[in-house]
Amino acid sequence: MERQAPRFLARQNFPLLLEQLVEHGYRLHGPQVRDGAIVYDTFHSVDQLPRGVQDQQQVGSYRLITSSNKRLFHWANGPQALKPLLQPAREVLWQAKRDANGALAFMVPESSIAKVAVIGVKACDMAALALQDQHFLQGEYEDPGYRARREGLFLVAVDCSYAADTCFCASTGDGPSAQTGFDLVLTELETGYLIAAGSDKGLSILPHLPLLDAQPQDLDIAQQQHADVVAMQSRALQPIPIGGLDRQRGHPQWQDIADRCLGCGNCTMVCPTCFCHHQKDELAIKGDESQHVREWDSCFGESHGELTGFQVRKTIKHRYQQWMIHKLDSWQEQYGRSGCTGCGRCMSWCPADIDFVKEANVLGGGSE
Amino acid sequence: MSRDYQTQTPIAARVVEFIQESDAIFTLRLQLEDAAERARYQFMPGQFNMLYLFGVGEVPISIVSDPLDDDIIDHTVRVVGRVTRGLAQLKKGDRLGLRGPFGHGWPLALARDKDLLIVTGGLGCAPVVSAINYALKRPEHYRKLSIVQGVKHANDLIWQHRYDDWREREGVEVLLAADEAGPAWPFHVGRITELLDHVTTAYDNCVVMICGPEGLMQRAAELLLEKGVPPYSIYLSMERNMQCAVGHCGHCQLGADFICKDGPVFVYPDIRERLLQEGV
Amino acid sequence: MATKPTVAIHKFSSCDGCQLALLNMGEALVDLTGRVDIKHFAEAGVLDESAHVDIAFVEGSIVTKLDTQRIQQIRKNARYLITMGACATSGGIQALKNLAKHPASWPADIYPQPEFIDSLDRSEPIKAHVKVDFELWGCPINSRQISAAIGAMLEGVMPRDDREKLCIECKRQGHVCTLITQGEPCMGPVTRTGCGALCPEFGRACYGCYGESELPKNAVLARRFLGLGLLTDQVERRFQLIHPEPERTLGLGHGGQDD
Amino acid sequence: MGGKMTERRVTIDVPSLARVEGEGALHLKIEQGTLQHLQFKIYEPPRFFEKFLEGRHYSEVPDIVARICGICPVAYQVSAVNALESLFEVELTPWIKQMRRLLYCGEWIQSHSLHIHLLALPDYFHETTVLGLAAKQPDAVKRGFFIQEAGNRLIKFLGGRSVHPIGLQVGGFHKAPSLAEAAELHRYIESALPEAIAMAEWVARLDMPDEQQSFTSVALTSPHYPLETGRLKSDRGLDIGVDDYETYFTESQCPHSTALWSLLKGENYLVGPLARLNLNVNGLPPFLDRLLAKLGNPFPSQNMFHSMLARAVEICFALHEASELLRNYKVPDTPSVPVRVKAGECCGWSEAPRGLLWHRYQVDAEGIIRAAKIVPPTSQNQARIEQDLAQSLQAFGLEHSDEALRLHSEKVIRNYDPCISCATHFLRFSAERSP
Ligand SMILES: Cc1cc2nc3c(=O)[nH]c(=O)nc-3n(C[C@H](O)[C@H](O)[C@H](O)COP(=O)(O)OP(=O)(O)OC[C@H]3O[C@@H](n4cnc5c(N)ncnc54)[C@H](O)[C@@H]3O)c2cc1C
Ligand code: SF4
Ligand code: SF4
Ligand code: SF4
Repeated sequence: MERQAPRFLARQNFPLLLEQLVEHGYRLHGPQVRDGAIVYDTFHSVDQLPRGVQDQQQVGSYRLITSSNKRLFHWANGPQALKPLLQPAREVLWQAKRDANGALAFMVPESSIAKVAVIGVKACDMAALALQDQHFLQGEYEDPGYRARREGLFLVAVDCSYAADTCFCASTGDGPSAQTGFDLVLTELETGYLIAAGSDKGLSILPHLPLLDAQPQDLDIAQQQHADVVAMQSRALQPIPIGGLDRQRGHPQWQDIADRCLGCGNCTMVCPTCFCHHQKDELAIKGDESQHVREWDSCFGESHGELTGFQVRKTIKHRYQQWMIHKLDSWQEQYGRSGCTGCGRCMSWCPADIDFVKEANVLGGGSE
Repeated sequence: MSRDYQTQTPIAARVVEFIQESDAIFTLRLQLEDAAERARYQFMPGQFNMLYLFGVGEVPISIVSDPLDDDIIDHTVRVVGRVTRGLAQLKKGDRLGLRGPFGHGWPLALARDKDLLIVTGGLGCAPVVSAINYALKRPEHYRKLSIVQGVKHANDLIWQHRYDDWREREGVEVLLAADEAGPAWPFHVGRITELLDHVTTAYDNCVVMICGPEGLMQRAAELLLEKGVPPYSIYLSMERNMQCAVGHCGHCQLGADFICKDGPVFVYPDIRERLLQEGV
Repeated sequence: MATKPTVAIHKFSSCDGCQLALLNMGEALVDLTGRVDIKHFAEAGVLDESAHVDIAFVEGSIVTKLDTQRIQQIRKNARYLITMGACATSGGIQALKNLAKHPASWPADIYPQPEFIDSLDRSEPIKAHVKVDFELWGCPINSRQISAAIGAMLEGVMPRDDREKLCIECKRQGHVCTLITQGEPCMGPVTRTGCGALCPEFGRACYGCYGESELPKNAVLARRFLGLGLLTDQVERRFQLIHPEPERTLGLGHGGQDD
Repeated sequence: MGGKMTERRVTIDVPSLARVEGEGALHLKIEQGTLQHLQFKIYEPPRFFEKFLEGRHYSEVPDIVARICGICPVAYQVSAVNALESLFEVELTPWIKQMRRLLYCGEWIQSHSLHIHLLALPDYFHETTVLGLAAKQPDAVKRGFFIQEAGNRLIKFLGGRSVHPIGLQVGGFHKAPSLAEAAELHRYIESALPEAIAMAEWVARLDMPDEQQSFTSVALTSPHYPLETGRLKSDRGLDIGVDDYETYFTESQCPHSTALWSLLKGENYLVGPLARLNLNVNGLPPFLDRLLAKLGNPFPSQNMFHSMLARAVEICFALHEASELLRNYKVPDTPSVPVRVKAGECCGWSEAPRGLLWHRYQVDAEGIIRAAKIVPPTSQNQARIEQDLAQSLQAFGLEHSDEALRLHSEKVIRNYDPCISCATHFLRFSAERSP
């Protein structure tokens, strides 16, 4: 469903939206300030949202500042948003039991659909969600756990009114305003919110809210806000044709990056589209049952490319190539578009302060 | 949309026979414990299962039995690490977990009424054994079967009796080579690719199935191209680290392909660039 | 019933903290003894130092002449030998004495009669003396690690050796990075996983108690620490604490270039 | 008595050794039915912690000193930060002080129940290990594990793990746990307290030798039972602050031990739970007064075998204290206060599970440690242990078999819980007899 024409929700009535969602059986999940960053977690009251908080991000650095601004969403993003909710960092896939005669039984943990309303999903993360959906739901095989979690979601997107130094969603075409996939979308203004539905689920909430007609000047401000955030973005990822990076494997820049890279995997861990995971067993000490666990993995780790007696990617250079070439190049063949949605997390959360966009632009043959 | 009935969670299987093929190679003959699962289970040569050793982990292992065999599923395994070492300790009657089959197998239908050339290197390459068995059972489908196998040391050759047995069959030729061998070695000494000069396959009307180290596969494929084998008649079986086998975990990516679901068997031109490419 | 595999726990120079991974297990300890036969575990009161066992776990580092003889015997008597903790795997915190210019004089600095003290000049890991089949890293190791190791051995396989970098677990746990948000000199990018990313969970930088990860880019991290405003000797101390190893410091050794 | 002793005043320029109370051996010589020679030997090799501390930044001290002992790392950390915070004149917030106490409660509970159940109790049931005991007294052992886990959880709450916890720093803590974590922990502690009381009553009923000895008890005292601070007193009139320790206590070395001996004005003395309870029996909460009254309160006691009951009582105390501290737990604005470095010398102490643990540091203007001295409980008890052994064995009767003498000696030594490795059943016992 397309983004509908917006109506207006006054700032003081915002809590009613949360109430309605709770009324409809959703648990609230949204941005909060914790340990110096904006993190998404369960919350109960509007007071827990990051009012007047802004993130100052640079390559290798993230700081929050506070102001008297009343806005709740006047920030860009934090280290994670939707990914941990849909693709938990750790999950028991199944459990094996062995009885005294050695017979095995396999049990899958009950995957009940939990109704969760996520408040304040940014455009880059909406776009990333669409990619994760493609990967886990729309391929040859479907991930049942992902499916269950996905079904229960109610997504309240919010257009960005601020971009951090690391943001470049305008250049990937994914933001700063959310396009599709949400149930409701908000545009935060000084006095309140423009609110529009993007699904039937979203539509069904609106009648319960004291909405006003959106004024033309509000729409103008919203448009201006969008334009301002686009202008605020100082970085742009140049488009890379299919094969454009793959053919560059011999480029000296890879080695240059590798000499600065820690190979710590943080970029892949914070990336909202990275999907790699491994599986392992955790055997109970009694030896009668074992949990088969799946955990996020990173192509920067040695076990990712390990074959017995042979390591496919021995060096950081090769691991970095795997990450960037997959993300920006092979991804296009796999999913019809690049795997990057411009959130900038891989740069902010890089302990080695590597500028992904700059490096990609150099390697892609464009300007920095 | 889910493709196979048993993809994410294993089902229990029982070891009905354990055959020690050589010091480090053994065959597990498995039967699914549940009769309904047995009836449903179908596979094609070249496909693989994820075998689960209780409390230890899963590994991808090719199926080497014939799809028309009774309900016994055979896996020939080489001991190389944790899980395979554990599997090697199984005995008749022991249980393990199995999920599968996964991947696209050998193009045996495509090879119908043509010559079949099988090239393998290394220590007895399990994935092609299924194709050999398949063809031997259906001699009327294939004009000729040539098996070319190379090993490093003469002692690495296992299943000597099987080769002898195959060689006896009508329409089958077997050529063996060892890089290093003693005087008692009756076959070729040297590279496996040298044997390709001696095969009697109709190069222009054959299907080639190759399995082994990437270097060997590349050399063999290039040589065969020179000999006039059409590029789209050459198939290879690839390996990468594998965790989920359903294209989700990201480990087995080879460029834009996921070996578990887009392979493990690939047609040569599709992955020609990837062979021996460093870090891919 | 088949005989249970036999196990011994031996101690060398250490704080005893790693053995607590067993003694703090609670009832799981009783469960464990349902599956293995503990032949020697002094802390728990089982004594037979010279028993022949399937698995010998060794805590502590080699610091005396007597130790060098004991460890040989333990190795001879064990089918598998597994080290537990930093002391045993890398020499541990007492290997700080390996960095000293004149460790030989230390006993005299402390004891009025140093001649009574049997002390080698170095604190050495077990692997410097005998073959080690598997290492459990950490100072201290935790119960998860040891039960996973025993569990695997009971299934007839070696334990999983996870040398992954701590950052990966830190992110799985959803901790906010101390280096990025506070400019703290976190050792996570070169430290081996296993603790569950405890320090970042507590908002502090990892100080490396689990030892070195795979492919550790020490020099790159050291450079980054300098960039955060640390002085050279501060950086050096960060790298030389629980697993002191002089070669690790400041890119003088390996880890600087990608290789 | 032991070998030749070399008397020495230790000064800060010749720092003494930080050592783990370690592996022990016992040597007895009995001639014509009398004890001629008795040696309680600690041969744990030295680990030189005081040397490692030299040149380290003060902020690293808690992580380093923890590694001296895996069983009482909190005690080492707290004594160290007490010293450094006094030098830097840090004003701790009430929350920090409370949490230090809470953390310390955890260590007492963990260490004491480990000692009671895994180390001491098997003796009383003619078992060599807790595993054997578990077969005879499954409920008691289960209860012991449950209580021990309460201690582990308390330490994990503030320190992430129970061995070498990582939460403490000079100036406070690295993080304040959440309300939800506190509430969950509080529930566990509440459920453990009645179990501990039952355990104490059970311990009180065990058959203990009735053996009175004369010794001096030395412990911190404070109006609220001493854990992490107090004045040092003895039952013979000592009453000093932390800086005066070395005026009264000296350390010396004897050839058969790698642990230094500590003496109070040349005499041996007792530290640890019994000494603590002897000096602080009036500082217990009312429920423990009632419990002790019911059990025929033996404290103050000169019977070393009352040490196990003293530990049980301290577990009850610590669980109760922890419960009180958690009841009104609030998340503070900040878990630590800023620290301003000052050069100088400082001392700090606290009551480790096994007794007084005293530290001294010399710090320069950059906050770098220039010298350190640490006196752990075991060096303080070592002379007392030898004296006790001599007396106890005479009282027990030297005519007993080697085996019986060994068992009795071990029981005596274990009363001091000198350290996990020598408190357990592996004394190398050798008795030489001549007719
Ligand atoms: C499609 C396919 C079919 C295969 N068929 C067979 C066969 O029929 N017979 C046979 O003996 N071997 C086969 N292999 C190889 C076999 O999977 C590995 O030898 C096995 O995974 C090694 O596991 P390990 O635990 O013993 O070794 P370790 O070295 O301890 O490996 C640890 C983990 O790494 C991964 N890993 C290591 N090597 C490989 C590998 N080559 N491929 C995928 N993952 C790996 C696994 O997750 C494994 O559990 C096949 C591999 C693939 C990809
Ligand atoms: S590794 Fe650490 S915890 Fe383990 S014994 Fe050594 S000092 Fe203690
Ligand atoms: S806090 Fe440390 S371990 Fe965690 S991501 Fe940052 S650098 Fe890595
Ligand atoms: S975060 Fe680092 S220092 Fe802290 S416990 Fe883990 S490995 Fe040890």
